Amino acid sequence: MTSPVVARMKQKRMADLISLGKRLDERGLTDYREAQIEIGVIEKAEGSARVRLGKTEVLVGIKIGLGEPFSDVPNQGVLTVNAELVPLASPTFEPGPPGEDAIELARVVDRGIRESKAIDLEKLCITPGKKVFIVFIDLYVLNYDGNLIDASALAALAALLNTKVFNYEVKEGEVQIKPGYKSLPIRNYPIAVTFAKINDKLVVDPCLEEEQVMETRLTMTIEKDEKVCALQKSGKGYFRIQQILEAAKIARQKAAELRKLVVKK
Amino acid sequence: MTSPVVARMKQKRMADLISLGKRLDERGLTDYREAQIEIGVIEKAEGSARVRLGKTEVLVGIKIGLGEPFSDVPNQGVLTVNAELVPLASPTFEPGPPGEDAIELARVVDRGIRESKAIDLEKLCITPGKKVFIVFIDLYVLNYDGNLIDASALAALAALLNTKVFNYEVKEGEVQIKPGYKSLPIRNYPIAVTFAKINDKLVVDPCLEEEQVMETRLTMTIEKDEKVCALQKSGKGYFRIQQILEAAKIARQKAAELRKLVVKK
Amino acid sequence: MTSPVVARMKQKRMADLISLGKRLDERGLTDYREAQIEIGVIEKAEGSARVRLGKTEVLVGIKIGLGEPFSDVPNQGVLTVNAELVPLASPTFEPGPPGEDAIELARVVDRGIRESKAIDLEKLCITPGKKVFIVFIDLYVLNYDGNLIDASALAALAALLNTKVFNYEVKEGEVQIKPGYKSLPIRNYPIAVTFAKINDKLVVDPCLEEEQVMETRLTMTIEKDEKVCALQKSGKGYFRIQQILEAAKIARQKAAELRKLVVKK
Amino acid sequence: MPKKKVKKVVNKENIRHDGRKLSELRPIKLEVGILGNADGSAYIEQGKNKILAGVYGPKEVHPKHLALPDRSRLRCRYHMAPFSVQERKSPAPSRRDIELSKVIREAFEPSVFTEYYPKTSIDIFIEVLQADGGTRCASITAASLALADAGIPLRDLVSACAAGKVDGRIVLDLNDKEDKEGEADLPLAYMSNLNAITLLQMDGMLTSEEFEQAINLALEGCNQIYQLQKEALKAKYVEVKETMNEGADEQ
Amino acid sequence: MPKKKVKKVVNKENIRHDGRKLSELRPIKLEVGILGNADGSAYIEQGKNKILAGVYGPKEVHPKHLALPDRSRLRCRYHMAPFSVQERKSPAPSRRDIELSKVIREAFEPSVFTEYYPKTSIDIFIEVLQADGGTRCASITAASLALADAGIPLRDLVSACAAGKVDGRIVLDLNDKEDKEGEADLPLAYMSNLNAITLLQMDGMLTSEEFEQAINLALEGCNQIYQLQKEALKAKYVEVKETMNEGADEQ
Amino acid sequence: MPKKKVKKVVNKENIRHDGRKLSELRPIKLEVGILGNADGSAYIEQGKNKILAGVYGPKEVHPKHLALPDRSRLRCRYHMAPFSVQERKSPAPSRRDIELSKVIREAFEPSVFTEYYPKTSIDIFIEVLQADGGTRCASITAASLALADAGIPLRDLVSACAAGKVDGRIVLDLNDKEDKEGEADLPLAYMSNLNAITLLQMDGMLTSEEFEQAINLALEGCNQIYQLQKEALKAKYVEVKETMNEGADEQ
Repeated sequence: MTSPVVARMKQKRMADLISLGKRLDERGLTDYREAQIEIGVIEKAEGSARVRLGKTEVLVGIKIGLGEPFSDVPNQGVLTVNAELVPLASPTFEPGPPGEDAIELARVVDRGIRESKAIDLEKLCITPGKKVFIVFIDLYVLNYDGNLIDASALAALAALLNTKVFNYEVKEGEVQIKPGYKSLPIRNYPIAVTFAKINDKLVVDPCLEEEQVMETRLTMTIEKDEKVCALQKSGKGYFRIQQILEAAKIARQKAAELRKLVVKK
Repeated sequence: MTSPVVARMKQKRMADLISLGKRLDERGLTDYREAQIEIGVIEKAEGSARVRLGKTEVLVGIKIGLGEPFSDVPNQGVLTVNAELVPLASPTFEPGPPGEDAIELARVVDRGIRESKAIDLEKLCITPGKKVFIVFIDLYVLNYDGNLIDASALAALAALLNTKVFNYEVKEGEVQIKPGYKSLPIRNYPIAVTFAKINDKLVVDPCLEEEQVMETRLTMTIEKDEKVCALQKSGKGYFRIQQILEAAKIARQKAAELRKLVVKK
Repeated sequence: MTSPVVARMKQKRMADLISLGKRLDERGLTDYREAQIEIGVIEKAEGSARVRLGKTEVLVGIKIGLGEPFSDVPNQGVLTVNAELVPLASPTFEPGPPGEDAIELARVVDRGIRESKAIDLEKLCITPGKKVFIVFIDLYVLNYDGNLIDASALAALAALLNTKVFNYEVKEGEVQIKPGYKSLPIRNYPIAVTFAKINDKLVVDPCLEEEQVMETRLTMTIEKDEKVCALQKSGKGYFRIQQILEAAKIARQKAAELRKLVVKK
Repeated sequence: MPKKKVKKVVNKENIRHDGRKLSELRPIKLEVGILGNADGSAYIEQGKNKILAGVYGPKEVHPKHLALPDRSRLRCRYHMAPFSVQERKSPAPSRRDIELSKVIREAFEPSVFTEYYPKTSIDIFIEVLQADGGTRCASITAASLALADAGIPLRDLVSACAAGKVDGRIVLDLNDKEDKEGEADLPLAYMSNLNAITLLQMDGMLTSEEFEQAINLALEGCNQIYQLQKEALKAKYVEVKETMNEGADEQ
Repeated sequence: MPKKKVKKVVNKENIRHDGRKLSELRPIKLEVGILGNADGSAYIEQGKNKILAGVYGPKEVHPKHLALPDRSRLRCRYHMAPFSVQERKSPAPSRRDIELSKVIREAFEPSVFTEYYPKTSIDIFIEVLQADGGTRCASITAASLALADAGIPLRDLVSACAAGKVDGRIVLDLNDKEDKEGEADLPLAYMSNLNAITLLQMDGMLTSEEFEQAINLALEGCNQIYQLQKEALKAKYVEVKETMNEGADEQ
Repeated sequence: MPKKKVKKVVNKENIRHDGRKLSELRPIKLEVGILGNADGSAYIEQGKNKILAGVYGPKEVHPKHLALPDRSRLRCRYHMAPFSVQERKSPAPSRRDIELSKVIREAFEPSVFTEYYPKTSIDIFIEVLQADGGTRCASITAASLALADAGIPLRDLVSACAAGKVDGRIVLDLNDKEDKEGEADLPLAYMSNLNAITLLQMDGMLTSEEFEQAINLALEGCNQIYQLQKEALKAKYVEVKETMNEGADEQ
């Protein structure tokens, strides 16, 4: 643990560097850290993926269950995203029910998948109004070194592409599982791109040290046709409109790069 | 905020005045503060009313839902009363699940409605043992200046009288909503009258300052035929029997006055 | 309340005595305190028993309910054991949801009953996959003077032997209660025997003062044919293998003695 | 749907279904000082009610910010065992439990010299082991003995009893069946020597005359219970004295 | 299964189902200082939305370990009344409520001089009494007035408004029906004098052009609302002045 | 209802359904120091079990009143990922999770020199990413390495392994299928150098002879695992040394 004085000096240096278009770890302002993606790491889950973004590490597991549809969309399967910031991932994470950060993380990832219609939920309906598949996406943060949203969204997409749904038949109103699997019907590939604003400059993929000094943060989720499908400003500061439009341009480009890592791989 | 010394002097003066049959705000001992009642303030609720009693302000909203009856009364609808002391109403209210004061408030209001049989619950049965209407009465305190029970009970009664139940038909065991509404079947009009005991004297409709110095409190709920239908002694002190019988007399009179404000208006 | 110094002296004396094969209350190392068992103490429960083990006092009540079986054992009734360390039993017990000690107590007692197959759960099935009896065993600690597990397990067994299940018939898929009762089908008699390790010696049935100085604890549950059917090491210390094998021998003997107190009595 | 014919709970000769007269209490058994660890304790059986009360304190308050500068903080938990009622009750406190804990605590406030023990707490724990109507009153009757047993200075014992209306008659000390099928239930707690009513609630409907009648009947019940409480304390006191004598003999 | 035919929410003449033009706000009513106890308060009606905001503080923080050494801790609770929506909402906070409480709090952080009040807290309580789409923006608009009413020094008022896409058109200030049936919703909060966007979220899909268009439209909406906020404050201020004059007259 | 015929889990040649011999461990993979933030960490794969353990501490205790004057407070959370088992598990801790957290914590108490760090806490966090029987033992094996990796002084490593009875045979290291269909499962934790059993539980039924046999077999398993643990630590140590050399080279 570094002393507060050293920490403050380092922060000052980081901010100064960013003004000059440089970062402490020698990345450019719009460079991502190295991303490593492993799929199928949890055999017992219907889908899974582990993403490392620098030292940030997120494991996503997907379980398929059976349940009732929501009454306003009786012919659609159910999507539910949950995030856990388990305490081994960071000294600042506490055991217990999800706090506002975990809830925000889950909801931002959820929004990208839902709004881009990434999963064809109508194909997950078994008996309209009665029985549908439930897709449980669990985001499990194993090590926290900044930018959990992008790592989680990437892992969630990789896991979805890797998810199998068991075959079934309906006999006398009861669902019976049959041997074999189908792929989950995926039709879009949303990618989250997060910007931190430091010294009034934007940097992508902030690491923990950058998050600690950033004024504020913006996540843009971009779908396969370059449409924006989710936004989330988070943190205390503010953005100017020019910054947001600039971010949108960069996000499209970064999303395309990241998407290649998981789609058709 | 007044200093503790000033507060104590004021309390002493209030108590002394009451011994003389007077109150700080110039009301008589058995006078209510001005009551203002607005109905239908929440269009999306099936019934609603806002009551102002001096500066105390309570909003009651009523929602009608569908559910199962209790197994011991299979042919009756379900009544449920809930109170929230939301933190904008007072610096002493905390966010979070209802504490003992909110629970007591809800249960005393519930008791008056239930014991006077104000709602004809049998008329709210759709299919005995299977499907009934649920009447959700939510007491929402917006500003706390004493005597929440009377204000809430009054608002609840006003809201009930203003509540509509949607039409329906039962087709193949399923309830289907049809256009149009009926009034909720109301057949009694319980009114809560609360007394504070200060310097061994009874005053009705205590304001916050009076509640802060009162020894104890008694709520009597009186139904349309002047029967007592609920009682609640609350607070640390005690009553003598003579005081209770005296209170019963005053309560009947006050209840009749207040009832005129909401019934046939 | 004794002073810490006196307490420490007493503890030292207790430990020294135990090295000599003696105990403060003059019991031998493998002697139980006097056990008193009363059955049928709660008439409204389907079964009940109160056990006093010295000053430790546990009341067990058994309720029989109706519910659904677990999906992996559709033709078995459900057994559920719950323990409450209510605050009147000890100054160290707090109100609120069960803590780890209460949960461990319930689960150890549960394990003895479940693993010895003491209840013939298949006889508690009404309609396979749909409707079964649920046996609720509630362990209620009334006074805590050490060795809650043995007292609770003994009371649970006594209560089970004393439990009646109402007669019923199934009419059109609905369970209807008929007059009369049957005994709960009990076919094994698990007895828990707990050892404390103090000064590297084993003593059975530790009282509170002994628990406060013990290094660790071991509970062995022995069924009617002298098989071990549950084990639980609890507490900070450790055992040597020789101690565990020695404990197993003593446990068999003690279990037989205790069993006589409840079976065929 | 035809109304089911309700069998009368009170018959024409004013005899109740359990054989009691209108103003007769259920059989009451009181025991004082029966728990090993609590500073004070008492047990009551009133009809089929079986209730334990235990008191801890005065003692340091946890958490500390709850301590009151000028008096002891009285706390109370009314709790029902899961097996105490017909259908198993979840052990989590219900809204009813929370309300009863509050009004019972307030029923004791005027009886305890809390000002003698500033910055402490006195905790009253009530465990209903079996419930058969009127548990809050029986709980108060027992808990007041537990407070006395704990040696806490009291202005008076608190005695509690309900009156109510069943089949048109005003009756004393309703049991569960009478409470459920009757027209009104009015529980009341009372300090007999001080003429002070410290708990008063009511469910049901009563005319002005019935109301007065019910209150008076409940007070009568409280007075009878007060005598039983004093006897129970005396019994314990005598017992203790005897034990002390025995102790003296042994020496 | 045939797709149900959706009736258009916006017609060919670019008139919305409630009669508004594409870039027209719903009717807005603002009132300041309407609660008796809160240090500051405001009420907003925006279409059928009815929302109250109350502010307490700056004041001592409880529990104390939450106090910040160099500034005030801003806290915010966005809460919906159970009867505010079609199906009764449980009063326990949902995940949505928790997220909104967070982003609304963060929308105010840049506007408040929190550094003036170290070690204190400023609590913003928002109660949605009736919800009809766009409640987070309306809540921010009202809560900013409540902060001003509490006398808390602000860099600027925060005004909030959503734009979105419905039936292919970019529209301002979506109501519930438009939000549910539309293609995108983009809520935004803005400090007009400082050109600072303090809240930005989006659901739905927008091309790059639509996105820019929507942001600009939302900003326009914010600017209009900013004027309404200033008028509401002025009205309150005038009212207060008048009351003071009355008070002077009385003297 | 006819009993369903259970296919044997262990065949006549004493070969188990997964090909193992009766006293054979599942394949075990251990890695030390694999998490970036934890003070110590380790990962275990034992059959299909995949478990991470992380240790933080010794560090200041929050809340402070939990600090112990004479030693460090050991805390442990055993937690399963929702996707670690067949049917998704709710992330809220179950009663089983709470019991396991307790006995695992107690299994470490005799191994840690807690008296070296009074008033601190040492927190052990266990995350079961995939479960296939015997997770508590595998968790202990990994967590002991994590404690060592955190540089916390230990009397000995704790190694854990279960033995049990399946199809009438005493077998080592039961997997999920064997645990569910077998007759007994006896997990045990052991400090090999100190001959100290620090965790012992059992489900099922064992005769006196079987019991002794099972304990001895479990101890044998622990001894094998102990060797693997030492190798894993050595691998890490060597790796660290190599990294340091590299670092020296770079300089």
